[in-house]
Amino acid sequence: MNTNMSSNIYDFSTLTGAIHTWLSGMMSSGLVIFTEMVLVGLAFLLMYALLGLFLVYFERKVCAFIQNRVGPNRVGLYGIFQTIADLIKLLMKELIPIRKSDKLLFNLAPYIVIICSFLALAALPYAKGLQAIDFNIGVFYVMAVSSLSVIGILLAGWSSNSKYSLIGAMRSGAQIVSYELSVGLSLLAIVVFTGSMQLSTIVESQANGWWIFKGHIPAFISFIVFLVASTAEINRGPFDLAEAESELTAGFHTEYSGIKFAFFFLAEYMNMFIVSALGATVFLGGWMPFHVGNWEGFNQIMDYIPSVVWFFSKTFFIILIIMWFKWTFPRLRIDQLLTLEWKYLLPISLFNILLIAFTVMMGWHF
Amino acid sequence: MMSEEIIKDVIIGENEDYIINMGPQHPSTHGVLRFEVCLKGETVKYLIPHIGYIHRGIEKMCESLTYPQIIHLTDRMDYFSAHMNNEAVCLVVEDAMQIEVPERAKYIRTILDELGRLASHQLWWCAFGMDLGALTAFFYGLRDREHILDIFEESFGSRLLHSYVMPGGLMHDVHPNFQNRIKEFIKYFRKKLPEYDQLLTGNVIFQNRTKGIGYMSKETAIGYGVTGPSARGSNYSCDVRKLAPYGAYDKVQFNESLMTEGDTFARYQVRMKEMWESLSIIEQLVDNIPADDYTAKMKPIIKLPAGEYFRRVETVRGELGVYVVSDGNKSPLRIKFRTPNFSNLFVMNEITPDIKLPI
Amino acid sequence: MNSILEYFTDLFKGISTLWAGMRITGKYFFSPGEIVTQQYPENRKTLKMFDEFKGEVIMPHDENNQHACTGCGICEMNCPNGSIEIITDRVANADGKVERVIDKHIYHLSMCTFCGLCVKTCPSDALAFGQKFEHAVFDRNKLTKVLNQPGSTLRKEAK
Amino acid sequence: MLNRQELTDIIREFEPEVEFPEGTPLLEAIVPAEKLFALTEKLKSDKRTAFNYLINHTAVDFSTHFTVVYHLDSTEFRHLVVLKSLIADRENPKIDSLTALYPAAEYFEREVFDLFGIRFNNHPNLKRLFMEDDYGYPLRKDFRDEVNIIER
Repeated sequence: MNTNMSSNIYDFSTLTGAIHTWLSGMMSSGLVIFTEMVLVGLAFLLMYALLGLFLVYFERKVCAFIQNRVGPNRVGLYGIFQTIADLIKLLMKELIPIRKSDKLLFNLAPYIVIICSFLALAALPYAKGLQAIDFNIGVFYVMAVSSLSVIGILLAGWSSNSKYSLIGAMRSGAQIVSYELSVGLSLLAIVVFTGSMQLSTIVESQANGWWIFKGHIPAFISFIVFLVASTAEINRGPFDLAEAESELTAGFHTEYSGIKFAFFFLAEYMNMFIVSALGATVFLGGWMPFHVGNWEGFNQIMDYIPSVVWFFSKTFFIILIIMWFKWTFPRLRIDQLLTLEWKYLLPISLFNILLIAFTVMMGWHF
Repeated sequence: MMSEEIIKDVIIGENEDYIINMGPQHPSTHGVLRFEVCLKGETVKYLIPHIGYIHRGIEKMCESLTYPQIIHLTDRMDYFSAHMNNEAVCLVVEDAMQIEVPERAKYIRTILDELGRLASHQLWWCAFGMDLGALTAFFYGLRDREHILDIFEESFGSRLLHSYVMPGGLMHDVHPNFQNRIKEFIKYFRKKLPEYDQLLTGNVIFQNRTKGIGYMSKETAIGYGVTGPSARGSNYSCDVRKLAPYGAYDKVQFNESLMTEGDTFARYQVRMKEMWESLSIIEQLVDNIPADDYTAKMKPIIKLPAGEYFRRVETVRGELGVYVVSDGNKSPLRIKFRTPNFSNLFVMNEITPDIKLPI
Repeated sequence: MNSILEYFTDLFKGISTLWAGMRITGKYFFSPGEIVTQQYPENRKTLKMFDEFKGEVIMPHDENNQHACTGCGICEMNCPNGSIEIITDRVANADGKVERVIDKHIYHLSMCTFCGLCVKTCPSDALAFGQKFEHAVFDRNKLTKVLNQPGSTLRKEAK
Repeated sequence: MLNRQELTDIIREFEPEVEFPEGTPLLEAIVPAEKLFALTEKLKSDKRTAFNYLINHTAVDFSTHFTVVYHLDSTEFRHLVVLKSLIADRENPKIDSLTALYPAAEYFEREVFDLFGIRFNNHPNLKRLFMEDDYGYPLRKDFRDEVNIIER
C-alpha cells in the first residue's frame, strides 16, 4: 500500500536539504552546522512564543464557550490580541524581591521550568521531514526532559520563603514523580507495538492506521491512561493541586510576579502542548493523514491536506480534551490524587502492558 | 546525651505548629474572615476563626435610627437573605404594635423569602463548586441566579439590597409582570437543576471530596447553636418555618429537608433538596396571591411601646433572632441581631481537625 | 473476589459519573446560542432598565420648569444616611405673604443607599428614581447634586 | 412542651429568688447574678425542662445598670425562656460564664465583653473579638468616639 506518494509534495526534507546545500556553498562545514543551529533555535523561539500566546487565547475561548460566555473580545477582532496585551502587561510589571528568600534559586527556578519545556520541543516530529533531532530514544528523551521541570517547581516553592509555595511545591513533587510512572507505562505500550523508541519510526509505523485503531482495546486503554496521567503531570485541573487557587492562592508561584510569573505560566501551557503533541504522535499517528482501508479516493483527498495541518489538528484535539477535563471537574485532594495513581492507573497500565505483549506475541494487531 | 524527646522537639520540630493563614485576603474567604490553620503535613491540627473584618457596628447605628431606617441596614447584614432580614425586623415591629398584615403582603413576602433562598443557594452552589476547583459550576449558578435578580429588579428596582418589606406590609405593590416572570423562572429552573446534579452531585471526585468530611453530630450542632441547612445535615430539625410559621408558611405544604450523615455531603444535599422545596413553595403560592392591600394602615412615625421583643425567622443560613429593647421612643434602646453565621462559624474548630487541607 | 468486583464497579461508576459531567459542559461548548453575557458598552443603545430601577434620586420637572417640592424636609428627616440636605428660602409672594420655598435640594449620591424612604414618604410626590446607572466620575464632588433645576418654581395645583 | 405557668413553677422550685415580670410576650425570669449559673445548670440538666439550646445571649445598657439576657430554648420540647441578670456595678461588671454548659456561649460572651466590657468568670478565652484592646466599649451608652462616629 503506497499511500505516501502524493504526500511527498509536503515533504519538508526537500526544503531543509535545499537550505543545507545553499549554506554549504557559502561557508565551511563547521560554520554551516553553527548557522543551522542558530536558525533552528530562532525558529523554535518564535514557535514557542506564538504557540504560548495562542494556547492562552485558545484556553480562554474554550472555557468561555463552556461557561456560556463570549470570552476575550475587546482587543482586536474576536480578542485575538488579548494575550499580547497581557504579555505586555506582565513584561511591564515590577519584579518584587522577597525578603529572606533564596535569591539565586528564586531567580533560577523559572528558567529551569522554561528550559525543560523548551528542550522537549526539539525531538517532536512536526511534519514529514520537519524534526530538529531524530533521536533513536525519542520517547524516552521527551519524557525525561519534561519530568525535569519538577526541579524548577520544587526550587520555586522552597526558595520563595512562603508556606503556600512550599506546600504547593511538595504536592507538585509527589504528584509529578508518581504520575511519571503511568505516562511512561502507557507510552511503553506503543513502544512494544512498534518495537522502536524513535519517534519518526513510530510515526512511519502508523502509515496504514493509527495505533489507537490498530492496537485494539489495549491501545485505547493506554491512551486513556496517558490522557489522565499526562494531565496530572503538567499540573492542570482537575490535578492542579500545586496551584490550587482556592486553597493555596497560587501554589508554588505565589510569590512570583512580572516576567518570572509569565515564564511559569508559559511553561505550563507549553507543557500541555508537548504532552498533547507526544500523545498525538504516538497514538494518533503524528503527521500521518487519516486513511480508511481501501478507500483510495478518500485517502487521496486526505493526502492533500499538509502533514503540518494533520499534526497540529491532532495535537489541538488532545489539548481540547485536556481543557474539557479542566473546566468540568472539581479538584482532587492530595490523598485521592495518589490513590488514583497507585490504586487505579498503575495496576491498570501494568496489566495493559502484559496484554499488549501477549497481543504482539500472537500477532493479533494489524 | 540527647533524649529522644529533645530530638523530636528541637531537631525535627515535631511539636512545632506549622500555621498558615486562610484569609482575610485569601481567595476562599473573600476578605470576610481569617482562619488560623495549624497543619501537620497536610492534615489540619486545629483551626481558629478570626472574625470582624467587615463588622460595621450596625447595632450601634440602629440605636439612633427609626425602625423603617433600620430595615435598610438589615439588608447589609447578610445580603443574600436581605428579604428575610427585613422581614425579621418587620415582624418584631408588627408584633409590638399589634398590626394585622394583609394577606397579600404575607403571600408576597413568603414568595420573596423563597426566591431569596433560591438565589442564595444558587450562589452557594456555584461558590462551593469554585472552591473545590470546578470553575464552570460558578458560571452556571450565576447564570440561573440572574433570572431571580431580574425578577427582583423589575419589582423593587434593585437586585441585591432591596429594602422592600416595610412594617405593616410592603413598600409598594409588585410589578404586574411579577407572577408571569416567576412562573417562567420555575419552568426554566426545573430544567436546569438536574444539570447541577449531573455536573457536581454525582461526580465521583466531588463525592470523595465531601463525604465523611467535617462530621458534626447533632449534639455538637445544638451545643454550638448551629442552625439552618448546616444543622439539618446532622438530622437536627430546626426549621423556624415549621416550628413557628410566619408569613404564609402555614398555608403551604413543604418538607423540612433532613439528612442524617452530618458530613459536608449531607449539608450539600440538604441545600439541594431545599432548592426543590423552595420551587414547590413558590409554585403553591404564586397563583393564589389574594387581591388585597399591599400594606396595612401605618402611622407616619413608628413608636414601639416600651418593652422587650424577640422574634425569629429562618434565613438562608439559619435562625435569625431579632431582640429589641424599646423605651417607647421612635428608635430602639438596644437592638441585637442573633445572626446565624456567628454561631455557625465557630463550630469550625470542632469539626475540622484531622481532615486534609483542602477542606 | 468480591473486592475485585468492587474495584471494577467503582472504576466504571466513577468514569460514568465523570462522563455525565463532561456531557453537560460539552453540550454548552457546542451550543453558542446559550451564551448569556451582555456586550455592555456596545448595547448601550438597546439597554433598557426596568421602570422601577433605582438609579438615582431625581426631582421630575415639567415643561414649564416647575417641580412639586415644597421644601417640607420630610425626605431629609427620613434619610438614614444624611444624603439629602434641603436649603429653604423665604420669599414674599404676589399677595405679600412670606412663604417658604425651596432654594436648593442637595442630594449626595455618594452617601445614598437607595432605600427608597425619601421617595415613599414625600407628601407631594416630588421625588422619583431615575434610570441612569453609570455614575462613575473622576471627582467625588460631582456626586453631590442639586436636584431642583436653576430657576425652577413650585408647581401650583389648579384649585 | 410546658406552658408558661408550669415553667414558672419549675423555675421557682429551682430558685425561689427569681422574679417574673408581668405582661411580657415571652416568659422572662430575673435571676440574681450569682445564682445564674446554678439555675441554668439545673434548667439544662432537668428532664422536664431540658433547655439545651442557647439561642441568643446579649447585654443591654440601661445607663443605670447592665442587664445580661439569655434566650434559652429546648430542642426537645420547644419552649422558650428568657433569663435576665442585673449588674449594677458599671465600673467592674462581672458575671459567671455559661461556656461550660453551652459551647455557643463562649463566642457570645466574647462579643458581649468586647462591646460592653462585662467580664465573665471562668471563661476559657476572654479576649476581644472585634475591637483593639485599648478601644472603649462601644455599645455602652456613655461611649464617645469623636474621631470615628459622627452624631446627628
